[in-house]
Amino acid sequence: MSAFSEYRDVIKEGELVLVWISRDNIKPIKVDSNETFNTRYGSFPHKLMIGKPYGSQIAIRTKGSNKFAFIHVLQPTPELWTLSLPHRTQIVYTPDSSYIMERLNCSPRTKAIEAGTGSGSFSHAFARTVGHLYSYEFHKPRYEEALAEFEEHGLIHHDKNVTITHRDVCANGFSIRSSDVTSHKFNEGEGSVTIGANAVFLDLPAPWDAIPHLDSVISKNEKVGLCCFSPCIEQVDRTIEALNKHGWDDLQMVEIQGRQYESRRQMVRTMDDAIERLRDVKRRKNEGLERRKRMCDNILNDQPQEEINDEKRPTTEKTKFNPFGKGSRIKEGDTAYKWKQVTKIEPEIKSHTSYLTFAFKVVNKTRDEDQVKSELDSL
Amino acid sequence: MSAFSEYRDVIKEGELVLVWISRDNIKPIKVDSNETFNTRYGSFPHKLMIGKPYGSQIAIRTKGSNKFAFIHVLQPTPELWTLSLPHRTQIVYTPDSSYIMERLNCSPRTKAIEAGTGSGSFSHAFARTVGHLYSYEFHKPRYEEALAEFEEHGLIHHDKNVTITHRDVCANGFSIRSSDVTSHKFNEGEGSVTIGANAVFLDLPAPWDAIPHLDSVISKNEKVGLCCFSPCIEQVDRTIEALNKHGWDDLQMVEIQGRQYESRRQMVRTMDDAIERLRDVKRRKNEGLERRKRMCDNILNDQPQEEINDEKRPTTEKTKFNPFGKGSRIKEGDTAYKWKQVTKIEPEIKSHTSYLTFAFKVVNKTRDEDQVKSELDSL
Amino acid sequence: MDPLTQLAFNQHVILKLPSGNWKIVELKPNASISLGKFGAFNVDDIIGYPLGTTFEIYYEEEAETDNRDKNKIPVGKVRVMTESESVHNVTSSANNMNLVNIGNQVQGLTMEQIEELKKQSVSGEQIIAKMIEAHGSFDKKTVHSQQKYLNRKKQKFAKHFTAEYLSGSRMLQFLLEKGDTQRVLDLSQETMGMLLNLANIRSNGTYLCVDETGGLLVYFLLERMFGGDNGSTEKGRIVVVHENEHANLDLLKFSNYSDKFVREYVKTVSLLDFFEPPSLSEVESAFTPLPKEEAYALKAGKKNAYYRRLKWYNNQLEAISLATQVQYDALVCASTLYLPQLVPRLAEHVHGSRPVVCYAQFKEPLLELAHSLYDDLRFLAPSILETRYRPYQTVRGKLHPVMTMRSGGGYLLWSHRVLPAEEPEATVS
Amino acid sequence: MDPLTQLAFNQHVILKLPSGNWKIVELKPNASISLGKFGAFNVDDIIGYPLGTTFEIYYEEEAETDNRDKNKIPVGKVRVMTESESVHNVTSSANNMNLVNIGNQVQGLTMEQIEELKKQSVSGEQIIAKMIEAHGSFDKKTVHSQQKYLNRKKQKFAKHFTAEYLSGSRMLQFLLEKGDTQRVLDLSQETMGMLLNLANIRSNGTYLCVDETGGLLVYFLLERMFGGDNGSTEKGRIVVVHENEHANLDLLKFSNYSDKFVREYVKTVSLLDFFEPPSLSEVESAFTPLPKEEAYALKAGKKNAYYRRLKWYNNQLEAISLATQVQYDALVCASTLYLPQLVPRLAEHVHGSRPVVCYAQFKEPLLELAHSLYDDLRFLAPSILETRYRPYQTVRGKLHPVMTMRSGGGYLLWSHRVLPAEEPEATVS
Repeated sequence: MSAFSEYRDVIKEGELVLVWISRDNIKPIKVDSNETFNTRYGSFPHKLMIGKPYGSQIAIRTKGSNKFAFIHVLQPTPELWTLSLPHRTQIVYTPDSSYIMERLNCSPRTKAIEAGTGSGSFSHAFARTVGHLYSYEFHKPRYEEALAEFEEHGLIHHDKNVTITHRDVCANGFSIRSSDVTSHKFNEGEGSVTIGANAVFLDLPAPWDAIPHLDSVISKNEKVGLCCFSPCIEQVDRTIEALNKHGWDDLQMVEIQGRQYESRRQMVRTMDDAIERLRDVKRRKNEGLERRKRMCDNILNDQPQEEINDEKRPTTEKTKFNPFGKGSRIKEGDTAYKWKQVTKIEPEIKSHTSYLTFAFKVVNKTRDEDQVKSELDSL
Repeated sequence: MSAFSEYRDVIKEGELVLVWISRDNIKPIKVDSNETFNTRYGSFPHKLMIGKPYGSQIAIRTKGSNKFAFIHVLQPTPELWTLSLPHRTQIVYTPDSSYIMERLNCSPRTKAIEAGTGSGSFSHAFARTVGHLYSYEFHKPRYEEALAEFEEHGLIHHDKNVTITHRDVCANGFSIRSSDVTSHKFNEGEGSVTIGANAVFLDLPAPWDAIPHLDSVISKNEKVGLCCFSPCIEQVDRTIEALNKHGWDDLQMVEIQGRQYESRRQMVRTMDDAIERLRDVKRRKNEGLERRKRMCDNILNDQPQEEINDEKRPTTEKTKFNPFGKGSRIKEGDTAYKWKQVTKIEPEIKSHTSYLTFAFKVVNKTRDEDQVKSELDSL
Repeated sequence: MDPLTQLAFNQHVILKLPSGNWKIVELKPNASISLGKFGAFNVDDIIGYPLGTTFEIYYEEEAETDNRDKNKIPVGKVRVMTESESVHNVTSSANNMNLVNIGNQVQGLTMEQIEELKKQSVSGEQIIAKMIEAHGSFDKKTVHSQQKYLNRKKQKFAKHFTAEYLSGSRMLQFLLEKGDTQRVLDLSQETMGMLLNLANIRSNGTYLCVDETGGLLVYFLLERMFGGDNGSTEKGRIVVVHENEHANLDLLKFSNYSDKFVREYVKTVSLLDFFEPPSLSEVESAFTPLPKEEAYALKAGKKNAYYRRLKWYNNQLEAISLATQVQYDALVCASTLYLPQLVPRLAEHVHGSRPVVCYAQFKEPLLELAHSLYDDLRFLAPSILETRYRPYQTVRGKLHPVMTMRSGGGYLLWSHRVLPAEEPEATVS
Repeated sequence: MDPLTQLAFNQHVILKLPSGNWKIVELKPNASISLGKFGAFNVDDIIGYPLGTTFEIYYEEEAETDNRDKNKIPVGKVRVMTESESVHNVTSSANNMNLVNIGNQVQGLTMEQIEELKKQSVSGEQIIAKMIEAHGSFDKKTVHSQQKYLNRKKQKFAKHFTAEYLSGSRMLQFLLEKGDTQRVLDLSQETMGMLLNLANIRSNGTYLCVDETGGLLVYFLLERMFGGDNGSTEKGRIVVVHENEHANLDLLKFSNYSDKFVREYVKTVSLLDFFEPPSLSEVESAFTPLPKEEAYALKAGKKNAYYRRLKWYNNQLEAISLATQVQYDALVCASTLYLPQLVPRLAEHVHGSRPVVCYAQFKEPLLELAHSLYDDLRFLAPSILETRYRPYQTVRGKLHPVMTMRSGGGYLLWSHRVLPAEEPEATVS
């Protein structure tokens, strides 16, 4: 069983673990007692991890500055793996992938097709749940990378529920033959793979070219679900056209919007305090004001100028009542103040990922009349 | 000055007021001391309103049941007017109209074109802010309705900043001539209206047919803003095509999503209380259980059956500790319980209104060199 | 018949009606099912077809006229509908400028004519097509109002239904449509899907669960873990902790899992028994099982009493085990109890590195929870998540998001259980 | 020159740069303005053109080579750009299957060649066109990556700018782009627009305002009320209540309203003076104005002092009037003070039937406010509103919402001030 399919208790040599440094910084490593995991906060020998339960915090004192530093060591899951990927690649994120899986009713009974593999992020989520995943990637270097990763992660040889094939499915369809570049190991005499998919996910720039090829690889005797993942609306339009033409039903296009909130605190600043502060300022200015008034009155009352010059420009003493802090930056949650809990949406949102076009198909809308008859007779 | 343009203090005979019965039930009436405003909660003679300041609550005792009933009497605003409209018509709602007005930088300096008038809801918001509004409606009955309404509301004769014209702008453009069916009163010798709009709003099924007609009615020497309001994405596509073709720049399409939240309370139910309740239930069942156990033990210890039958089926006394109420519906906020403030989005949301396509145009990108020279010389 | 792909006897399936509504039915042999104004059909006629098939109900002329009982919906025959016919090639006006009055007179067909057509055993689709033909100003309507008109008519005359697999999502949709929003805590399909993925639900995990949705959450878990397969031999288990005497998992009665399967895979334990389980010695002092042969040898009355006590004894042992010996593979929680108290205590039983996912209808209780977990070193990076779906009118040339829709769907808090380390002592370097 | 439609001397305008960034400048006669890597130009060259005109900066060859001071951006000439040229007719690959490596070698043009082109006084657009021509695999890129590539190059080589009117929205956008999100309480254009409409802002109202955005809210109000017109004779006024000694309206220094105009139309008063104004007798006992002739007759030093006191006296009278005699036509509030205390007390000064609109960055303080207003009969139906804009990539054939964007925009509470009635006594009917 792989790191992705087995619940593991204690970290062992050679295992794939995810090191959580921060929300935006999660790194996969292979545990090796001779290695050290370096961060800018400090160095963590893998030895400290071995034998600890998954989820353990690993703490060190940094060399030199002797500061406390820590990481958490987690067992990989598809969702954590997705978070650990560099954001430059086109990734199917969890709000989309989880919706698609639910909408296609994924379970151990599912045989899924995915094209293309891309970053492999969705492949991991599929692989966790479905009976078998057939993933296709047309870009050779990406195929090789994904193949290596899936092997490394145990999806192909250990769990044996992922097959990845190098293929331009738009041009050449989905059938897998022994002459193909694929992870499938053919048995003697096995000419091609029986796929019979009941869930299909197409993340392709031109899904309409792939749709006609599906009929030969989908399950004939049950309802098959399909989802096309397209960033532009014009792609959706052409996809709908193709789906209508090739007998797919129940078309629906949806968008998924995922949002994440930060839990924050805002200082409670009462108006009474604000007014009290103004009152305090006024009190402290009063002397100055009184002097200024006297100055004016003196002039108006023809007092000699000399006397006036004696009085210096009034200096205003700043207030000492600072109910909201003294302008300096106060740490959020400082217990000297009162706080209100607030949510703040993440500063940059994923305002669009792609449009999801769903469609369904039952190829053989027939029944075996003899079987029905015999079943009725046996009642 | 009209009910929409003047800040009024006290309600007078003959004035247009909005009666607020509930959030979803706001009715316009013309105050008439001989009339009564009837709701299913009670009847309110207009006389009770006259002389009261706007915003007053008008309270009565209902005849018969002698119950306390009330309404609020408000001065109309474009936003309240929009809320009072029956929802069946296609209305430009405040999240859209306010964004469009801000994006087109509306102010008393604005001369705006609106086609079509539709329910007239946006016209009121425009009229409040802009120097002049030219509104066009192609559907004759709707034109007549809107004209009557604008006259009734004082937009045409009192405030004199709205002109409404019956016109299919797609076919016949925006120019207003003395032969037209329009609210504009032509002076002697005035053949057509000088429009010079610097803000344009097109709420038309085929704005691309109207766009070519705009050049002759928009201001030539300043930047002019345009917004097309279209429900379908295909309309946006054709609109962009037309805007590109007719020299409009800075194209941007946006959607506006407006949401409204209800302020609610959720009961705070601690686990300690839930466990205590279970403990109480268990205690009360205990006697029954003890009996049942004894029953079994008796059998196992070969006690005579008769004795067993003597013991009745144990009756379980229900718990008397009900920290969260006794199943009966508790009024939200009941002070006998603790509550947490929560927000709840309105049950049905306007998930889409229309796409807003903005574009801008400066017709004459030139300057008067002589004027510049003389201005420079005068420095 | 394979009940997971075909319409099989004694299964619950869900029917989609022309109105867009859903109805859950059980396919009893030799019985008929009435869909009210959409007609009635015999179960035997649809058995054996693939789940997802659409059937049209039609009536022979005699059958229609021979309705002695006016109130009883006559049972029609069914035929498989191949492709949903729709009216594509109708001219439409870009606007409705010329359509001043839309009244009954433009409908073209009188009610009598429609009845006549019905009697000629014409399908709903055909009646509608005829109505369009006869509709004086149909082409003067905008596409939008044409569509609305057609939909209205379809709902009135069409007699067809689609028999679908009863997935968790369809159960949810069914409940929402019949107004049970509060019962399922305003959950949405997209939030449920996200919960299942964030909690890393697999067929081999043991999950601690609080379910205030009447069993819907448990049904989603079962479906994801076992795909409706009563014969599954996967080793996953769901342990439901409940605040009342008995867990409320009523919705499972619609599921096609056998009682035996549910008993085996879904364990329930009250909050009290979970946090204050009986001690092993208490239980063992109250009862001692006999060797099997001795138990067999007991006399009838005695034997019954013995097995009743044995069941109690085994239940107690199981409760002790669930409460003290299991390290759970996830905590999934949909509860209205005060979360800052509930969640940390339940999560004490969750294995390190495993997810904690809490659903709440409102964001504010999760905010409170997030702040309290944030101060607790046993929880890693609690985040509040929201996911919303936005469906489109998926008609070429008229693509746009639907104009109005149900709001809601709630919020999720996602965190991972972690094991804090002692702060290492400062070393002298 | 009409400063409201044309580029006029001594006005603040805002420049849009090829990077998409904004820059606020003042158009001083005979001065030059530097846009850094995008070049520099003389103000006199753009004066008189309509606001909204796009100019390209170009350099004669000699000018370019004659740069003695390497650090100073040489001042170029400007020409009006007619239409933004863009690369439409380039073949694009539907995908990037065949594009294995994108490195510098495919760029085709060396840096030397590019410099050469620059010296030939070739425009940025032309350089980019040449680069595309020379780019070995440009047509193998997808449309999306072509666009990204072009945008990157444009930002690097294009030298043009658009001089726009400095509206409230552009000021806001400028502040957000330079990272002043917190300063403006995370406001968005759509929320501000909604606030102005919900508060029913007109040119003839007297508005009570709390502005913690450094004057941005006041600027929006001024723009909506007077459209930037210093010569306006409208009778509207804005009264700003502030929590510090002096109101912070710093951003108004970028506005083109004269000091006189702002003094006349924007009044400021501290919370203390608003809620505890000096009494009229206090003020009058402290100072009595002289008849005009007597004041004129005062000697120089005395006269100054007299007018200083007179100013104080008038200020005090005005403060008294603002605090006691005005019934405001709206309360618009963007404050981080505790709202359940602030708002009801300020709203006491709002006329019946007039709106109360509060902006807050977070929803939770408005929830608290809504609950407290809900229990107060002086407020009608407080509702919490949210409005969000969602911009699209507006390119035909590639329409989709932008992929990432700034979040935020805050929330509004909207209510109306009402006047509760006494409960009428039960009558005997």
